Amino acid sequence: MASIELRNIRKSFGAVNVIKGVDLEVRKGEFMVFVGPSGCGKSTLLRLISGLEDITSGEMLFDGKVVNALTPSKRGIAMVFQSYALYPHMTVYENMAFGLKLEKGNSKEAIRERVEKAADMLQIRQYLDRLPKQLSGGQRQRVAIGRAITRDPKVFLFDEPLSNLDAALRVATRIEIAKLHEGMHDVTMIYVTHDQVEAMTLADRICVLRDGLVEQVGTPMELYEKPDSIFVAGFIGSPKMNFLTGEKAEAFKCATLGVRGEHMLVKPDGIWEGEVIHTENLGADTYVYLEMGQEEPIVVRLEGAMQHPSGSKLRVSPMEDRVHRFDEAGKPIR
Amino acid sequence: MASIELRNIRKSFGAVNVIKGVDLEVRKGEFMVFVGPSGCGKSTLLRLISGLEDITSGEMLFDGKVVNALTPSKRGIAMVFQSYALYPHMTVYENMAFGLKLEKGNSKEAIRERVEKAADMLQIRQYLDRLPKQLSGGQRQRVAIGRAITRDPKVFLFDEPLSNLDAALRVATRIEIAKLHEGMHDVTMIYVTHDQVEAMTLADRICVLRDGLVEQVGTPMELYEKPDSIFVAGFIGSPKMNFLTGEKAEAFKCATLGVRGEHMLVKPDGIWEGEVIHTENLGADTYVYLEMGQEEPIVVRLEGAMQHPSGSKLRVSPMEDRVHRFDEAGKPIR
Amino acid sequence: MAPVGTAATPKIRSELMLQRVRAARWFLVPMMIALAIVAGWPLTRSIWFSFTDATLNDLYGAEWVGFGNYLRWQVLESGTVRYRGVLADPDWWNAVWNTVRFAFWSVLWETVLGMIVALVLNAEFRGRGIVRAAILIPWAIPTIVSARMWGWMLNDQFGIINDLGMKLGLLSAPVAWTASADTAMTAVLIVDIWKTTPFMALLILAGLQMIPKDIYEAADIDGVHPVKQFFRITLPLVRPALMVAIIFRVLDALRIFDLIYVLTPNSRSTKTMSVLAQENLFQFNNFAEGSTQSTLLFLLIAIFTILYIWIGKVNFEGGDR
Amino acid sequence: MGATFDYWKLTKTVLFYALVLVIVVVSVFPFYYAILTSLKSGTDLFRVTYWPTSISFDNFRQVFSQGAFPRNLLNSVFVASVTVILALFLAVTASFALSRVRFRGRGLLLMTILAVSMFPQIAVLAGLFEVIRFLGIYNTPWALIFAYTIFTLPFTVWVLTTFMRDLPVEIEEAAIVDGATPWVIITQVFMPLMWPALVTTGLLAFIAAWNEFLFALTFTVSNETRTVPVAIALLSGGSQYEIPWGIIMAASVVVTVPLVALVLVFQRKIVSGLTAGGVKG
Amino acid sequence: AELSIVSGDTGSGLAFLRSQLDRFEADTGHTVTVVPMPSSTTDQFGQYRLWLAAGNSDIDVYQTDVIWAPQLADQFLDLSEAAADVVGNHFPSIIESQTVDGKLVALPAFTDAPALYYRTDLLEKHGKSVPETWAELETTAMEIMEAERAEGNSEIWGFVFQGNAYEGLTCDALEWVMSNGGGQIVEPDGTISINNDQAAAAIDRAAGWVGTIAPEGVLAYMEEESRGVWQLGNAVFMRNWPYAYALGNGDDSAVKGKFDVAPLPAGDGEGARSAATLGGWNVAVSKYSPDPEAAIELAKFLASEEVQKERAIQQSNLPTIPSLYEDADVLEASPFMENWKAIFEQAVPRPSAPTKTDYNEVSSLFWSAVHDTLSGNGSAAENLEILEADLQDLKGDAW
Ligand SMILES: Nc1ncnc2c1ncn2[C@@H]1O[C@H](COP(=O)(O)OP(=O)(O)OP(=O)(O)O)[C@@H](O)[C@H]1O
Ligand SMILES: Nc1ncnc2c1ncn2[C@@H]1O[C@H](COP(=O)(O)OP(=O)(O)OP(=O)(O)O)[C@@H](O)[C@H]1O
Ligand SMILES: [Mg+2]
Ligand SMILES: [Mg+2]
Repeated sequence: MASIELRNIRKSFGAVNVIKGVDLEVRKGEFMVFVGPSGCGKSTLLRLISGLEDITSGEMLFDGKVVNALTPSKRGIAMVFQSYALYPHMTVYENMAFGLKLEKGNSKEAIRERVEKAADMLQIRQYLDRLPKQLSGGQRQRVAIGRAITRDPKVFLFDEPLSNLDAALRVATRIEIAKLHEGMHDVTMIYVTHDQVEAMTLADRICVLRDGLVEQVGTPMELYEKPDSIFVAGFIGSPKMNFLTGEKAEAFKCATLGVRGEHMLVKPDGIWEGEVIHTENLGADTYVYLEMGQEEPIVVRLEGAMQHPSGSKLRVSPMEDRVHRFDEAGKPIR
Repeated sequence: MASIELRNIRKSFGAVNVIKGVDLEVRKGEFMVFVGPSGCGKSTLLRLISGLEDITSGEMLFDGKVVNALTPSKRGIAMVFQSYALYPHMTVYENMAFGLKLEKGNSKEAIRERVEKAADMLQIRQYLDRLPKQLSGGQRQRVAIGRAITRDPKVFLFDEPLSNLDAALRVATRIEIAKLHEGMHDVTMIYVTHDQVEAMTLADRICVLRDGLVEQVGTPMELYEKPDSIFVAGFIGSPKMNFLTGEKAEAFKCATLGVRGEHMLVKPDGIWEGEVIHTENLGADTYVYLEMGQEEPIVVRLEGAMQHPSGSKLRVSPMEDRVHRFDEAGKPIR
Repeated sequence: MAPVGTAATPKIRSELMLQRVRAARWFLVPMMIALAIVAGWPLTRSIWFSFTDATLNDLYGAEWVGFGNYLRWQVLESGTVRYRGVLADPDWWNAVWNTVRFAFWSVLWETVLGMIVALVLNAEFRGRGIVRAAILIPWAIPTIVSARMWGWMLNDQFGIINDLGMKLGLLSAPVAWTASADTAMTAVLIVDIWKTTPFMALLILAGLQMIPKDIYEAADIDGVHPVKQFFRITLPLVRPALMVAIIFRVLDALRIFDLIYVLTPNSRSTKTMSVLAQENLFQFNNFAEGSTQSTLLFLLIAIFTILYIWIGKVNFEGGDR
Repeated sequence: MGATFDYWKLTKTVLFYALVLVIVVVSVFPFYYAILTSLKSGTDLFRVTYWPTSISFDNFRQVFSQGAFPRNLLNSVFVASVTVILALFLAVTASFALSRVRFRGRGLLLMTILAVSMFPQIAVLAGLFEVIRFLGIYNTPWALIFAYTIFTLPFTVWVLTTFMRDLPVEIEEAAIVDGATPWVIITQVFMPLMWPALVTTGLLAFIAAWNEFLFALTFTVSNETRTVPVAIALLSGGSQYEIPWGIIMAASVVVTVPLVALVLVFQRKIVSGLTAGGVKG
Repeated sequence: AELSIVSGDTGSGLAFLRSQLDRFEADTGHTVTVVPMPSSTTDQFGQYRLWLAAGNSDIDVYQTDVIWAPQLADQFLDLSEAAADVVGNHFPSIIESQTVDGKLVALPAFTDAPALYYRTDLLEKHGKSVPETWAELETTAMEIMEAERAEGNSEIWGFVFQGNAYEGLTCDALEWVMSNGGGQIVEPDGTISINNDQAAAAIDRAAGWVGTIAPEGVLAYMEEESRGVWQLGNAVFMRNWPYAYALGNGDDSAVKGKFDVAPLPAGDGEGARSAATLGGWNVAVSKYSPDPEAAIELAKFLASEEVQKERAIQQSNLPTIPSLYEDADVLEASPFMENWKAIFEQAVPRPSAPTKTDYNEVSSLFWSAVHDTLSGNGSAAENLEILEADLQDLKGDAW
């Protein structure tokens, strides 16, 4: 129901400038994911959008109206806090039902139904009567999510909502959130995550933040395939993109050459040779770290569980059409 | 310096049995990772090992000596808490130096040196004078890690220490922890994580917990390749292993057939046909979800960014040598 | 008094637990010793005196009289039974009623006003420090002074309260606040509430300050109206602090002495149990009776406290690991 | 910044400050009146005025010339400070035991401590008098310090116990893992987090000790050991029935000012959010 | 020896005491410390009782109110022998009031008796004479008050006295009763005499004053409140102690030079006469004094004629030695003492001697009964009847 526009938003805590002028438009019904290094200002930006934190300068618009001064409750948002912020004196049920009870016109049964539905979805049905302090970390996090989704807001703000969940649950919850979003076309979602998979799969668009500024906004594929800067290239994708400089880059007529681990082919006639210094075996894939005279070792992703003993040499080539070339300033050459 | 042995350890909170008889040996200098669904008791087990929580019954041995009654400080452990548990009134520096100051015989300079070294490693040097409340979630988590590693314990206990870090930092910190472990052959590490990559790459052995019991202990590859149960098979690996029942399983002479997404091949002459219901594009890989008349859709991992429009049909085959066959009881048939 | 270290659960206690229990014992012992010396002997003695015929002229020659000071009876020749003793004394029951009435109203008002003041002080505004100091002034003025000061201010002829009331049109004629039986209690209540609201406010304020801030943020997001936030979040979370503040206020109010002693020492409508007891102990030659009254007051307060803790579900547990 | 001028917000601000004003006026007015009175003398005392008409510091001069008022002030400072320090020391440690260590009979113990506060003060006077004479501290400041624990200790123990119960367990556990003993936990971890409670109970207990009259009167018999409230009661007019209002008010003003200063200094510690950022949950 | 004396005396009184003690020290070689006490007599009394009960040996000599000595008789030394030589010099009634069961428990230091203060200017203005009976006072007060109010002096009242429920009311009411021929509550032989018609009539009359010639608030007045009203010029008559005399003539007093004193009015029944309650202070020696000889010496010194004379001159305290009222030095310094001689001749002691340790309770019962009547809770007759029964209970077989 709400489109959100940020115009040159700044935020400082005392002398510390945290958000340094962000312009951003989140479209109505869009699923926007914020990513960026720890401490870059994601949570702060989310809190500014929620209205919990005062904006130092700039304008925040919801549906075209300035909301700088609007209280959080008037903005029609639901939020999952990075620190959970559960009500310590309420049971899980009460925590989740609290917002609903206060809205007028919700019958007791309707509330119970909604809470239980959310609890089922998050697999915390059996903990409804417990207090937060009697829960495990992941359970607390689920309560925090549950509290947000039982309500019916125009905007959802999620701050790393799945960070403490196990892989299976994380996938399940991720899918539930995606469904939630699909089911409610009007609802705008803003989602902070460090998980590449979450970002790539959930986002309509991803906003990469760096040090209080927007680095690039785009669909996941755009960011993956056409990063606007070395920073974005390095940040999106796991394992991190390999960057090569010096001779090897010059051969491709650029200052820095970026090649993702998955775009490296091990070939006997590979153009680069490296020494295996470390192998990581993930079951489905193996990451091989090659020493190639670069600042950091070069990662090559191989399918399946491979054994390349440390110290052995390997020749690799980048897929020519998947390399990323960057100039001195870190901007892509296309 | 310490081998840790758990003998039929149980723990209950009031009437709630949380740990239901765990036998486990962690070898001296080993890197043991605990994984398991949220709420299965990982943190509790860690706390039992740390001595913070009293053991309800069973025996805990460090280096062959019963330590049931020993205080945490006498066990020589350092711990990173899932909820950080920073001292709110102390600066980052003080938080990290507190334990050192309490130990006798540490000179001021020595403390500063150690703290600064850890801070550099965790990239929090510039926050040393801040209070925890002035930090971002990820920064807090790093302080918590820093606090543990500045000390010089025999046993490290990490409870999801990287969950709030961004991918790059996570890899970096993971590598630091691995280095730490390599550098100190005597130090035993127990590490709780939900991250498959962390578990697979860091662990000497992984212990899969389920509902207060040990489900399987083994090296990452053992678990990946020879899971002892459907549960472990489903839990290790991302995306989750596909399980097929009914006819399709019977064809392989088992009650349940497990095939990982990466072990499915799309072939025109694939033995199974499914309808694409969803595609997830992660850049390096694409997950295609196929409807095949099973309880859950079947995931197939394809390399690179592929487009398979929803609704189109796809034929796939499992790699015959990579299938997992389970009997009615969920035990593997080998 | 209560065994500390000996309380062990059947299972073996870890050294951590033992260390804590040992520490607990060392921490409790000095306090218990201090309390036992300072309070043990005087209390036992007072209670003992209540069972004797002690007078202040002859404390050490007191003889045991059993429950006589509480209640004794005498069968007259006519056959009617005459009850004597504190429990049969209408003055005592009048004092009980005065005390209870006083305690109820004063604590009620102090709680409400204290809460309001605490909420105001909890807000961030310029000059908050000065206001906090100002608030505490009523509590800081010695009771003997403030009671007399108020006596002066409430005077019908040259009291400023009457003057103000008349000037503002609230009173039509000067009221002799402390003199008239109808207003004496009100006067005492006004002074007490004025004097002790800061106590309440400060304790509640401390409670408010300990509440984590982030759950208010969650409540803001949940769209909880500030009033609802107060009742559903603030109140439950300051409850422990509030409960303790109320307990101590009620205890003090039930033992109220100096204020009434100075303001309306001999008015029947304000005479409280403590005042009555003081009279008997030191002014009249009824030391035993005064001790009896003190003991009864103690019992009454104890019963009240137990009820309060039970009904208010004051929690002794929690917080421990 | 704000595009529209928010009238509601303004009204709220105005109302809020009006409330603050009311609270301050009600609290301070009698004190103001006391100051007013302290500047008057003679028959003027019986006249109602709202502003100082004539200012004379005679009464203040008198306060310091009669008896040993400065000495009494020092006594009060000493007695109240030591009482509070002692009470806080005993209470902080005891409340750690009572709030954080599980042992049987804890509830009973708390009740016993409370029971001490249930006895009317006048009733313990005689017994306390005997104890104090027995200990040989009669007519010394220690008699008062000792006697005051009877009301400061239960209060501080209960309040601090309540507050300590609410501190996050995780932080204590972190300290345990760091090798902190209970003593270190109390002094270096808990106390800084309990400033609001400590300062509040400290202030309240300080003022209670500062203002105590009955014990002070009974347990001291010389001007050199007496405290301020007794000294005020000793201030007298020219003859038996005459109450020296002006001087009493002047003395009250004199003894209240240090307390106000004390509050001003310490109230800074009554800040919120001390535990913020420590744990999540 | 090292002696210590407690005194609840006021500022200048203490200074005076000190100066006398200095003399005493010089004369005898003893040293004396003064322990000042708050001026509230109830506080003092409670304190002294506690100290004495606990056998406190820190205090040797006590300054006591007239009504205390009998109550504390057990713990004071008998001074009759030691003071046999000087006893005859004092007013016999005062010596009597300090004698319990033949034991002289305290020596009188000075005495006190109230008077009727009246406004000479107003009486003159309205052509009235000083009232000699309560009835006259009533009408005079009423007339002047109404006339003055009509002239716009809306604050004026006819008569102020001490109506609060406290010892002062016992004094006031004893005067009403006694002056009306109603006895002295408990007679010297111990009989309870209060329940009689004359006493009831006297108290009823006083009840009639409240709200008419006296403000309602008088029910809460003690000495200072009455003096406040008086000194602002807002009362025609006042019953008060001598201390108000000097203060009323202070520079800032509205009634300076406009008032005088007279004996309190008499009643109108049989045996009616002016009566003034006997106040005053005495010195007693603690039984627990480590050095009783020296302590007695001090007590005698403080009660001696020369100290009393100095006291009368410097402190305007009324001596207990009749001859001093004729002393020229005294009269020169405090000419008003002339007036008080007449008043003092009418003085009646409160029944502290016969009721002994129960005096305070007797007094409390009495003032409560009177206060009830004044506040309109029952008539005097009803209240006195109950009072009699209560006193009888208290008395038991004997006081
Ligand atoms: N104080 C308590 N009282 C009752 N149950 C508790 C208490 N503490 C924990 N539990 C329960 O014990 C179980 C195990 O908790 P634990 O914290 O060990 O889980 P975990 O494996 O660490 O989970 P997560 O991955 O979510 O952190 C959970 O189901 C939790 O609800
Ligand atoms: N109260 C404060 N005072 C000063 N600096 C602050 C304060 N709160 C946050 N910061 C700083 O602002 C920056 C942004 O914080 P924020 O919480 O938005 O980061 P984030 O992007 O959410 O990081 P993370 O991924 O670690 O949660 C951080 O560097 C943090 O240290
Ligand atoms: Mg964050
Ligand atoms: Mg956990």
